[in-house]
Amino acid sequence: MATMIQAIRMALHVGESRLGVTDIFGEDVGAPLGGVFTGTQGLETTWNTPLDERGIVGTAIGLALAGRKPVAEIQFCDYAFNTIDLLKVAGNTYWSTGGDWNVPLVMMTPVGAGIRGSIYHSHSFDAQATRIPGWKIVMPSTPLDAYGLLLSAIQDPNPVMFLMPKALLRVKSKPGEDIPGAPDDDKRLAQMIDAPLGDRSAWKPEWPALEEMYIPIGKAKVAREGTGVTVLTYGRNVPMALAAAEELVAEGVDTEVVDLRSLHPYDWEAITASVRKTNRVLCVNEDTEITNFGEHLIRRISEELFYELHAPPKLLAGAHIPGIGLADNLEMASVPQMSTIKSAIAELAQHEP
Amino acid sequence: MATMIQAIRMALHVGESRLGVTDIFGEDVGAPLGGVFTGTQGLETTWNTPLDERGIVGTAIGLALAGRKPVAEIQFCDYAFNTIDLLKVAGNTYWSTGGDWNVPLVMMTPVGAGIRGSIYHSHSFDAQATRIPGWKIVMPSTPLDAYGLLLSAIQDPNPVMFLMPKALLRVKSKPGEDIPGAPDDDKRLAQMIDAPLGDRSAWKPEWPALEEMYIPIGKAKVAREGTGVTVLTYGRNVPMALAAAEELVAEGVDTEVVDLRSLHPYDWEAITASVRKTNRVLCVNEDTEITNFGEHLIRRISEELFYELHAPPKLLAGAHIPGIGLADNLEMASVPQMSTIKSAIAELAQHEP
Amino acid sequence: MLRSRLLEERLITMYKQGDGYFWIGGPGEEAFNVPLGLLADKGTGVDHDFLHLHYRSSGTLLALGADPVDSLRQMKNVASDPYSRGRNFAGHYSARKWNVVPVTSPIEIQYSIAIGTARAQRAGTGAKGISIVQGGDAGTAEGDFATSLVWSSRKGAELPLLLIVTNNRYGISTPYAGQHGYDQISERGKAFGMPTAVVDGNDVEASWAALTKALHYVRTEKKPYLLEAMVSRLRGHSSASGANLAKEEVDCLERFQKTLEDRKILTRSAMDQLRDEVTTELAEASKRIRGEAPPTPESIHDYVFADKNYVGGEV
Amino acid sequence: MLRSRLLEERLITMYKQGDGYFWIGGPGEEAFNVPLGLLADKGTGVDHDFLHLHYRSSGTLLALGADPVDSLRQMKNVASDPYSRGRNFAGHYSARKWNVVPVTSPIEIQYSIAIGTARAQRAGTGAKGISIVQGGDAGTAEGDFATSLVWSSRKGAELPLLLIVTNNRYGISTPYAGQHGYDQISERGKAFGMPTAVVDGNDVEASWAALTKALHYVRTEKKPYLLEAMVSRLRGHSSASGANLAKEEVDCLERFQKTLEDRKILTRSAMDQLRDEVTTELAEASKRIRGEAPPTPESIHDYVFADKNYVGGEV
Ligand SMILES: Cc1ncc(C[n+]2csc(CCOP(=O)(O)OP(=O)(O)O)c2C)c(N)n1
Ligand SMILES: Cc1ncc(C[n+]2csc(CCOP(=O)(O)OP(=O)(O)O)c2C)c(N)n1
Ligand SMILES: [Mg+2]
Ligand SMILES: [Mg+2]
Repeated sequence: MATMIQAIRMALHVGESRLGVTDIFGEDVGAPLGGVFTGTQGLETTWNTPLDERGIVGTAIGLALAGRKPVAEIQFCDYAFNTIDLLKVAGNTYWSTGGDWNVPLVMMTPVGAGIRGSIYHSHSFDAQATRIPGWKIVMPSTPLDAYGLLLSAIQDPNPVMFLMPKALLRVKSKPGEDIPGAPDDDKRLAQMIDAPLGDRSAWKPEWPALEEMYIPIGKAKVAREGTGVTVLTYGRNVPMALAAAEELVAEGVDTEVVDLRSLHPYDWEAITASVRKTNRVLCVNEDTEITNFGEHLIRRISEELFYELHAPPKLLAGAHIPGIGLADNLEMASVPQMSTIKSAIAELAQHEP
Repeated sequence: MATMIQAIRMALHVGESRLGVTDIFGEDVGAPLGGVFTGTQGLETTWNTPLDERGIVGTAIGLALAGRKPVAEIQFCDYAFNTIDLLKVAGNTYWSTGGDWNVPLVMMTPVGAGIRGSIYHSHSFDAQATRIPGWKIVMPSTPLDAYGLLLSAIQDPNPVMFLMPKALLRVKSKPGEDIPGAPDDDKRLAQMIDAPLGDRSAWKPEWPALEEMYIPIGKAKVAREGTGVTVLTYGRNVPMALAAAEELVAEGVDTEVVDLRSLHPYDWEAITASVRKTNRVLCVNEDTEITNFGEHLIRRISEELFYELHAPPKLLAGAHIPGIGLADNLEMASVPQMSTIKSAIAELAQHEP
Repeated sequence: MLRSRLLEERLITMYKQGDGYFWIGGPGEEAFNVPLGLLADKGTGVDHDFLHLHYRSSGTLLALGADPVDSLRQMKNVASDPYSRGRNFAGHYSARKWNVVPVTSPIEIQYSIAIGTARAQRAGTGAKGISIVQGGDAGTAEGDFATSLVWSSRKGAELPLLLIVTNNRYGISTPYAGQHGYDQISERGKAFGMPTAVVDGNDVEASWAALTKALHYVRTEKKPYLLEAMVSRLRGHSSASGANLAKEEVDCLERFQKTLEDRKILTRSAMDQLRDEVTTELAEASKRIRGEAPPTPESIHDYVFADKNYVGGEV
Repeated sequence: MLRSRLLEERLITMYKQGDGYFWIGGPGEEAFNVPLGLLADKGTGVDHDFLHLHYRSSGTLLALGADPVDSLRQMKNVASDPYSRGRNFAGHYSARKWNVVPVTSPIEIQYSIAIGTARAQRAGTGAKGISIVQGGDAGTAEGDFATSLVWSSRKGAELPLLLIVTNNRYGISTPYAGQHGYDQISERGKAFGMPTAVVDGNDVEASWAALTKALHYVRTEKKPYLLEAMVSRLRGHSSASGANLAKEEVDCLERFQKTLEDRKILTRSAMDQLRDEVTTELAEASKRIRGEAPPTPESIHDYVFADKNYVGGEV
């Protein structure tokens, strides 16, 4: 039962020891810290960059062009907004050169609210990311998906953005969803791969004999089957939607939760199948609600599946305000919560056409 | 009959001579060039900045905080993507400080395709801009609207983005839509305010006795009334939609064209009224079609006006590809054209529920 | 200095007791930041100094006259927090009445914004104030630091800007060594023709003198000056790194107290008494504000758009 | 040099005759750019030099061995344009076979990208090549130039990077004077402890010597070097500013031809004959390619995602 951050670290270990990853870098990614969320502790190819996100993205592009396999971290996605032009270049180089240069890099960055991170540690990045053509974008909601998606990202010949839902990084995997090859005992796993507190200059991790496991980019997962209402979501909101669905069983509502996992390319087939079955759809994510990726999904559903809909499609997203405030009340009122997801599902279920 | 770029220049003149504008600046904005599109020729408070968009936006914020009234230009919106973090700060300062500091600045930037500008002179900015809370965003489709919106932008105590549809900058106003106080004779106007070719060091413009005219931010204009299909659009696509509507009269289709003019805040009342009347809606813009502002409009319409819709709502936008190619075929296939708008309207009109 | 130190200690205690979610601040920078607050010309508008500060600037704010209880309010994120109404982290000050431009979380952007206020005060405008910008050492790797150097030093268009770098030799966990190509960051100013200096920011008298000199230059010449202050990071980066005492670092307050004692300006017991008084005062205040109301959920929609131009003088 | 000049002249003519929408290029930079192409170690991968060029680099490309007809194809935006398949403006080269990284329109970002290829070649990697990055004078105001200086000069982690600034004293319409705080941009390298030099880029022999020296340093020391070349902008900024001859600028080609004549290496008539030949050749080529197919509308969707890792060596 690994946490998501341990799963990420293990995927990076597999990446650097077997899949050709040459450089894992970013602010505080190397020793002594190994990442502000411990995601890069104990790895071999990590290094600390200057405090300069433009340099980080530029370096990632350059390393990729030079035939290396970089994994770059932006410490918080909140600090990636000065690099959008460079992210666009990573996404357009293959196209602009008519196939001359592909840009195989992975960028990982923590996203979302849920840790009382205030204005600059609560941003989402899904809407911004999906606006940058040429990138593949993935976002796991479980440790196992994180592991399998990150391995796929590393093997992809294109730029892939790996969005890490901050609030889930320390959540443990469910029984039956173990990382293949890792011990199930979490104490044992922690002893093997978590850096000790205090001086760690002599510490070395003991990596388990991990097996490769790939989750294809572009494939959603039906996290819960149901026939009443479809919830299309990803990342932090998946466990919330699942919890809401369980609570709604008592009210006779049978919810299907589709965990997109890949935001681009996304699994239109899975979406279509679910909407055709339930005829009611709710999109949930934390990003601000004007020009939001969920609005793309709803627009496409409205255009292509209009006559399947037995209720107006609905978006539940972050409030369209300039930031997420620190105080409990502010954070909770700014992004979807289990309770608001639950009522949105219930309302859709009850809607009479 | 002024062109849009002349109307902008005249508005800036009114701004600096009567409304307190203190600094009009950007790359090549000052003498000798007066802007790559001539928008700032002959003005008094212009100056040329270093080639550094981050410095331009930072300076604009600082000047605003110091009580001055800056109008900053980013030469092409294609080159604003390294400043998104700063634009976010301009938009969140009033909110983050709980009302302590407002940030009254205007940013203007040319947007869109239509001039064979290839990958980096064809970008749209509407989707990106509407994702930055705390900004007001306007985009004119006629010289008169440009004049009236820019004066309102200058007077607003908030950051306002003035998006200039590149392909329309040299289009003349229609009869009856003259800039108040400017001569109707365009030769005369050009003599008065357009810089001569060649050496212009001794040249001074002769400004007409302009009258102030304000177009309120947040108010759309019904550019053409109709009962069959609603087209929601702005900027370059407005004249295209109007032309398509005229051609469709012969086919018995009566199109209503709503020119949003303000993208944020937008005129929900006008949108609602039109959708309730026609029951069919097409959104048109040039930005890439995933996580597009038109998708926001369609999402909201689908959520709130679902039972008003007699046909699936439709978006016609830019292809979701990494750039707009130079060759005619490429540019035309990448963004809506009059012909594609026309067929989209016709299809909606013919749709049988 | 003492008050500022005790304020930070109280904030850390609040964090540790669960009365706040995150602490970041300036213990170890008081010997430099307090003089800065005392020497700045405080007021509103271009005739006074604009301050674009770092998130370690409590010392400067208290020296300007801020009420330490307001800092506790921001820590506790109550609605009465005057800096952000419960929205922002501790140490993120904003005070228009004293030209304290909002402290921003994104590192270094204050250097790009400061050129704007400085431009409003440049030679020929008649403005009497100058602009002062401050940030950490690691942050100078961001392009915004270079932006500030380039824009402030243009020949014939120089800006009255004091650029300060408080060098604590760390960016979170990453040491200074290995991240820079020069010994001192101030060297970067030389290419731009601006005067530069390095000062021991743990020495309050040296800091006072260096600031006086730098401020005088910027005020009279209306040109930029780059001052690097070597400071301590006494409690690590932030609460995220534990906020425990870094014993290997020089403590400027201890040093100053020893000087005061040696020179017989204050006795150790007088200083201890003051410490006890302020500690009690702050402890009581932190209890008191526990009763203050949190912001309401609906308040998230407040202050999105201004309907008056306050910075432009409307009231 | 002559061929490169005539190529640019043909491109301008094509633009003026409506056989292209936009011209930008390097007439006036040949005396520097041609030697650069000849001295670079060309090939694929880290054992050869990576070239991160400016949009005025035709001279370098031709010196590497590029076919001038391909430049005409890009101008005419036909499907056979090997650099961008009719997608990008003239002068926006890309040639993986010679490590010519795509020329980008956004100014200066090549300096942030170049630190990545240079990192792949740093001391200890065993890579034999170095990275070379080039851009204009005005563009050095962007933070990316500083990024390049900071990242390439970190003590103990230096990068084998030759930073070139081609200074033509203009950014579009804005003169150099008034935008900078130093006399020469190369001064900015000094703070970072890297060797710097200024060379008369209109002098082909001086350019050759300066490049040889700089390249030798970077190759052997595996450390950065900043070289500023003073060049002419013979045809203005681009077609947007008319692309007419700027008579006040020194013409490096004329100067070189005079030297060749003075030293009796080539006669004026031999040179004139060569000029006529190449001119005719290019004029014919430009007519010929009029018949080449434009890209199809559907081709906009090609090359969005790669299915192989070409840069990683897959074929
Ligand atoms: C643009 C940006 N990137 C990253 C961060 C995360 N971060 C917060 S503080 C910090 C280190 C800053 O170091 P320095 O500039 O030396 O200031 P110090 O904290 O040492 O005073 C980092 C990387 C940030 N706040 N902003
Ligand atoms: C980031 C960015 N901003 C603005 C532009 C528009 N632009 C194109 S060339 C140019 C001037 C460049 O001047 P310089 O760096 O001196 O190069 P030169 O053209 O003189 O060789 C500008 C402003 C751009 N291409 N990219
Ligand atoms: Mg530091
Ligand atoms: Mg130049």
